Amino acid sequence: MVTIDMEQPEGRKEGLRRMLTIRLFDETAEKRFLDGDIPGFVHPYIGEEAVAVGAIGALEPDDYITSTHRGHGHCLAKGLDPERMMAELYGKREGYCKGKGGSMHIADVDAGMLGANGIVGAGPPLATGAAFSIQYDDRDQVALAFCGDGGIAQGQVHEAINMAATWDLPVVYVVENNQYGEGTPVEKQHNVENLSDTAHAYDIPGFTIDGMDVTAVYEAVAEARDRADAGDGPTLIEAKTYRYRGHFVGDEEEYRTDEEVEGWQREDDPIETFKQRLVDRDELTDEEFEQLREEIATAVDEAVEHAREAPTPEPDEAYEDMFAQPAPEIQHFAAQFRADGGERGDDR
Amino acid sequence: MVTIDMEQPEGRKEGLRRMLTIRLFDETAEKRFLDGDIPGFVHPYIGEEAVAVGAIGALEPDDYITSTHRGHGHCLAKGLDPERMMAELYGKREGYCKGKGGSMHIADVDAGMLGANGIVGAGPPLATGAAFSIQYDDRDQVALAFCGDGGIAQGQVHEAINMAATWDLPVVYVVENNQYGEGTPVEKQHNVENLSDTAHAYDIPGFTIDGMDVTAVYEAVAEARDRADAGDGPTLIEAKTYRYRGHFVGDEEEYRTDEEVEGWQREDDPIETFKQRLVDRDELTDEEFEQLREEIATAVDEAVEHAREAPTPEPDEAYEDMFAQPAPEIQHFAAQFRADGGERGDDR
Amino acid sequence: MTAHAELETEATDRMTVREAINQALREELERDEDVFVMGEDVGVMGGVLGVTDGLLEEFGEKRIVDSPISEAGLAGLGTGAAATGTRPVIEIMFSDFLGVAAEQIINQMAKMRYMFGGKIEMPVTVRTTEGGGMGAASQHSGTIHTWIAHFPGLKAVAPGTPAAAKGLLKSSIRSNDPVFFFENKMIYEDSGEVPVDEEFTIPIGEASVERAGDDVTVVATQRLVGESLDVADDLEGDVDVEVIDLRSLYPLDTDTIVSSLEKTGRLVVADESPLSYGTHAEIATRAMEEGFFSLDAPVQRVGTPDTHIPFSPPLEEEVLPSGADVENAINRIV
Amino acid sequence: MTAHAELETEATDRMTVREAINQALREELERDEDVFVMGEDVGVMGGVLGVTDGLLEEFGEKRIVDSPISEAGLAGLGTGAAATGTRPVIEIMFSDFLGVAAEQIINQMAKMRYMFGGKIEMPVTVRTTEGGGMGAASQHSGTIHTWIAHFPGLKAVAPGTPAAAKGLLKSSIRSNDPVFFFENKMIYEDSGEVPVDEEFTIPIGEASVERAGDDVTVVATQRLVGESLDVADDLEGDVDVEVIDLRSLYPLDTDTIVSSLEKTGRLVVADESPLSYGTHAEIATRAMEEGFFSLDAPVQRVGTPDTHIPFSPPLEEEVLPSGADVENAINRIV
Ligand SMILES: Cc1ncc(C[n+]2csc(CCOP(=O)(O)OP(=O)(O)O)c2C)c(N)n1
Ligand SMILES: Cc1ncc(C[n+]2csc(CCOP(=O)(O)OP(=O)(O)O)c2C)c(N)n1
Ligand SMILES: [Mg+2]
Ligand SMILES: [Mg+2]
Repeated sequence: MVTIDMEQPEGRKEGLRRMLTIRLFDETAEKRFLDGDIPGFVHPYIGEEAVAVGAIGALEPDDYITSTHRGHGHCLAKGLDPERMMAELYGKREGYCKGKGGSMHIADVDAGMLGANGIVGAGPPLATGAAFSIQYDDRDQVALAFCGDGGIAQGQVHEAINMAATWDLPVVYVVENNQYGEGTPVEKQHNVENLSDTAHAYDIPGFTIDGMDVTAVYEAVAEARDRADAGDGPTLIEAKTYRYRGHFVGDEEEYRTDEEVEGWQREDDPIETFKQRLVDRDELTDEEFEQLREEIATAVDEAVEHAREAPTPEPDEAYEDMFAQPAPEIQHFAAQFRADGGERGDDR
Repeated sequence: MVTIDMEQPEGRKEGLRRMLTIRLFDETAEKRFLDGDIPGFVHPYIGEEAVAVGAIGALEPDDYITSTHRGHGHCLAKGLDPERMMAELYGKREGYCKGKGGSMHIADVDAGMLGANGIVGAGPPLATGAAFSIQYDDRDQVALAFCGDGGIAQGQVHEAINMAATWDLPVVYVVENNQYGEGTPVEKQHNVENLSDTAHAYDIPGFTIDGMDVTAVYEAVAEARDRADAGDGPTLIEAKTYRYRGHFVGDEEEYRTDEEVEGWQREDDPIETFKQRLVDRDELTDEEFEQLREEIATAVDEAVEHAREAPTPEPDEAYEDMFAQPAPEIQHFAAQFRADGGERGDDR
Repeated sequence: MTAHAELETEATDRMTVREAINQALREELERDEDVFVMGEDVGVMGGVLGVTDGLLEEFGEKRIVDSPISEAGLAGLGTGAAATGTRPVIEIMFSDFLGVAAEQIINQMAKMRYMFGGKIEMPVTVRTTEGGGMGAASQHSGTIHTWIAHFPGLKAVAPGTPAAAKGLLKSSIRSNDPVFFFENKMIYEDSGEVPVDEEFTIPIGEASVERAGDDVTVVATQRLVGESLDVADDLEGDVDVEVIDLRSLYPLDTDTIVSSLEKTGRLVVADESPLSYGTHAEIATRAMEEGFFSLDAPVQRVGTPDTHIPFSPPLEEEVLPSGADVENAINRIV
Repeated sequence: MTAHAELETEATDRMTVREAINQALREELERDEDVFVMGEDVGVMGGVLGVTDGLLEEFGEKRIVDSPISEAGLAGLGTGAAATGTRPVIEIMFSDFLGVAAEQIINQMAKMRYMFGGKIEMPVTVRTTEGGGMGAASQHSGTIHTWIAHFPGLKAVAPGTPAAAKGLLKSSIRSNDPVFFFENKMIYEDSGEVPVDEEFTIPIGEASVERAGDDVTVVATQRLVGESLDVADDLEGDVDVEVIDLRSLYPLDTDTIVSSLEKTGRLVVADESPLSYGTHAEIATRAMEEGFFSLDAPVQRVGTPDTHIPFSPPLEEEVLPSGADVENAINRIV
């Protein structure tokens, strides 16, 4: 049973709903970051929604994924709760990581979401490990790793693909080629036209697909999942897409023109295109779409409201969760700080 | 001016001479290791002579190379002095590294030999750095990195190739596929038939050639060098070859059969084949070949004799060469040990 | 060695460190189906230094996995596998190669539990061999355990005896935290008595007083445990030396060290790491923090003098810390 | 700050740490054609935290090189380039990413000179930013300089003021050894007086007494230098605090620390590294070794309590060492 059955009208609507959720969630996160509400870094997924939703839609719900620093889209596509995600962005205890992780580390292992990841290129080896566990236990799952166009320059990605190819591990690698790694265009990071050519180095199937088309992504990943599940090993899929926003909120984007950005938005917007497709097929009306948008907008606003009100973690919680049992060192330091009067912070 | 002009009879004879030097040097090193004369590890290059000699022969003398743990062949092909090499294997001060390096770290930067290397996969990034310097200074050189079939599984090799491909750096990567990484056959480390397929991932020329044929290696590298020198970027060459000996001297080789080893030796021996080619062309007689062998054998024996007699380093030299100028810490420790009576060693 | 009330038998067998490690692996593989061993040449070759010999024959290719030469991949695969229900024992052939794997170790394996708010287990063990003495030169002789002991979220053990090796490796494998198990390559042939009971384990974080003495405490690790015991024997009658096998680097058993110091008033720390910012400094500092008024003399450090390990035997012997250095250090303060 | 007889002018300009680093790069790029700057987004973006801003415009693509995201490749390329006649300045964006590059750093960059018997130069500088305080969470907030300070063959500096940043970066680039230049990301906006003379450099291995005092010595690094100076001001009248900016981690200026200790008898070490096996322990141990009889109280350590840096502001604030902790530490021993 796939996560989102895009062969059915209801599934397609659900796909659209998740794409829209990602868009509105990140538009809101962006605003709240600019307000100074959300600390740290926020890397919006806006523009790339078709990749996360198409890819994760084609997985079974208990399949594993690993994500990247730009992970909100993957989380929401995997079905994570916007409320607990927003709470995490706000650094609140109710967040998925009790506020310890923040935007770049949201994880929900029970949902098969093995974490957003602040280290470019780190996800594919982890997903390969998950695939190893699956194969070891002969479980009926697969693992899927997202990786950026910048990320595939990392050697550890290649090590992972080679291992998976050699051992026919049940894993799918999805390269989100959004044309840039921070401010550096893909042509300045790679010599190949299509990053799916990487597959040749490991004699595994490789495909370059239109990452603005959720159906195309869904179909490619569905096939790859079947291959993985059948014991035929990994597949590498490059989804060409585009990030509408800067690398992170606050990026001045001096490395590209407004025309370039607007061109992609006008011609290829994944939500607009898919919505139109559903409307053309009479599966959706414009009114329904607007209603959907409002529902989601309300839910996201409520998530923000909730996150704002939610309690912050107590300072003492900082000493927890380092190990399965507390290490004596950490207990010692915590006790010392308490003895000093509990004053660790500073008014700098 | 290439290092060994294999287009000319004299050059071909020189090629044969170097191959034979490698063989006899390593046969001798092996014996002296088994005698307990040579400490540490020795990784013989026996059987793979055509790769080092063909590849380095096609370079200009001041081109750079990086090598591997199995570096004697590369050193001798690059023209390093067997006497100073043997002294290094014996840990003597006259060795190329004053005895600090040993078999796995022989280097002669002035000769363009940037070091054997105990870390599998470390050479290609270093050669890529040398190629960067060359391009930066617009010098008339190239860099060449040797890497094993095992080594190409290392991510840093891929990072290096990607950088070189993206920037058209003047570098040649030669993968010595000797069928094994330690005891693990290449099929258990890779999914591809030909490791030159790696080139597709970077859109650079890739070739798989017969690494038992010195002429084939020479020609492929000569072409690749031209490309690099012309500003057309890197090439990846896989030379299929075979190591006749165990991974290191002392390896019990339980992972392969005697028949397999003897098959390669009988059918493909690079020295025997090349010698026969020269004899058939009337460029060499069997007597001349025997004479050559004796000359080299004598030279190698003299190198051993010399290495045996050469003075060992003084213990104090261990504190030298860490930095351009001595660090106060190290001077402090040296002084303390002297104050303690200079006794660091133990009779364990 | 720690007595475990629940052991069925107190019997011991004499074996080497290599055999003790091999036996620990074998027992844990037998005990728990989730345990697998993966590394370069751990299978067909039985490990480049013979430590995993025979495991492939006994447990098969599924559980004893020869991998490509990809240490970052190994660490990442081990981390991802540990997070998803298996219990990997990863071998990094020489500790110098931990550099290749360092990213996955420090940013994933060490941090995942904390970053995820505790909602994951990380039952991975990393075995690796370290130290000089074989003429293996600078890239195969380093002692790098201070890096791991320093890095938050990782546990590190470094046994000095066969019993410690077995008991700690079993605890490492059973732990739900990432534990690094550092084997010194020069003690693989050292032998000693090792409990045979399959439930014999040694808690991570406990040091062991291997020899009691009143005049000076030597806290030693790995090879230097045995060498310090020899020095203690030699000095018997002149100086009464207490020798502690530190066994665990993190968590560190401050209590055992400080109790000993309170008795002897003098401390020597002997560990093969490079001296500056090395393991020694932490032990010295804790001794000072917790035993300031007991210290009759400055703590003495015995280690590698901030050089790499050179190839040539007389040079290697010069830089490697040894029993002679421990003796000199004792003589400086008694 | 060190006076240099040869400076043509003693004039200074007020600038931030970020500007001081940028100026040092600019001057050294101007001075020496062999110097190039390479890293991820150092060019078009001017560095993710703006430190290399404007360099691409001034020096062009040949000398300011945006690279693929390949830290191992960067370290390897830098090492190979330094060995063959250029003088690379490599940026590793965040110090946590040093793990990706660790192999080339420890086995090649650090060891090549020694393994080759001294027959090579290794003029490479690695710049990286570290520390918490930005809500950047565990993978972008680590302080990892102890690793580098511990590893033989590497030099490490970590300035606390704009002048130190400029003078040390210039020395790092001119050095023929690998030098790691650690920038704390929270002090980029701190400003101070910086000598304008282009020959102004600060020798690697010299600490600086930033404020004289008689009662207690605080040896601080990076952000904690400024915070300790503030504490010293606050305590003025009650406790007379001497504050030293350590500046160089390796080599370490033991003399300056011990001289101060001989005067004050009390020592606090404040550094953002995790405490166990951290930078603090080495300084404490050297103080004990060389100033044993001067120490009137145990050395106090101020650092991160062996946790990672959590995301949520109240948690991050809890674990990050601050002026308040320095003050507490002082109060414990005076
Ligand atoms: C190992 C590592 N190097 C560098 C960075 C800094 N960094 C964060 S995101 C990024 C760009 C990633 O580009 P890409 O993989 O294409 O992903 P995108 O941001 O486009 O989604 C960089 C360089 C990092 N987080 N980790
Ligand atoms: C990073 C690293 N990992 C592992 C090793 C141990 N090791 C030394 S040689 C070798 C096999 C290398 O195989 P290959 O690259 O094919 O070279 P060959 O020995 O066949 O010449 C291994 C695993 C090492 N030296 N460095
Ligand atoms: Mg991208
Ligand atoms: Mg091989």
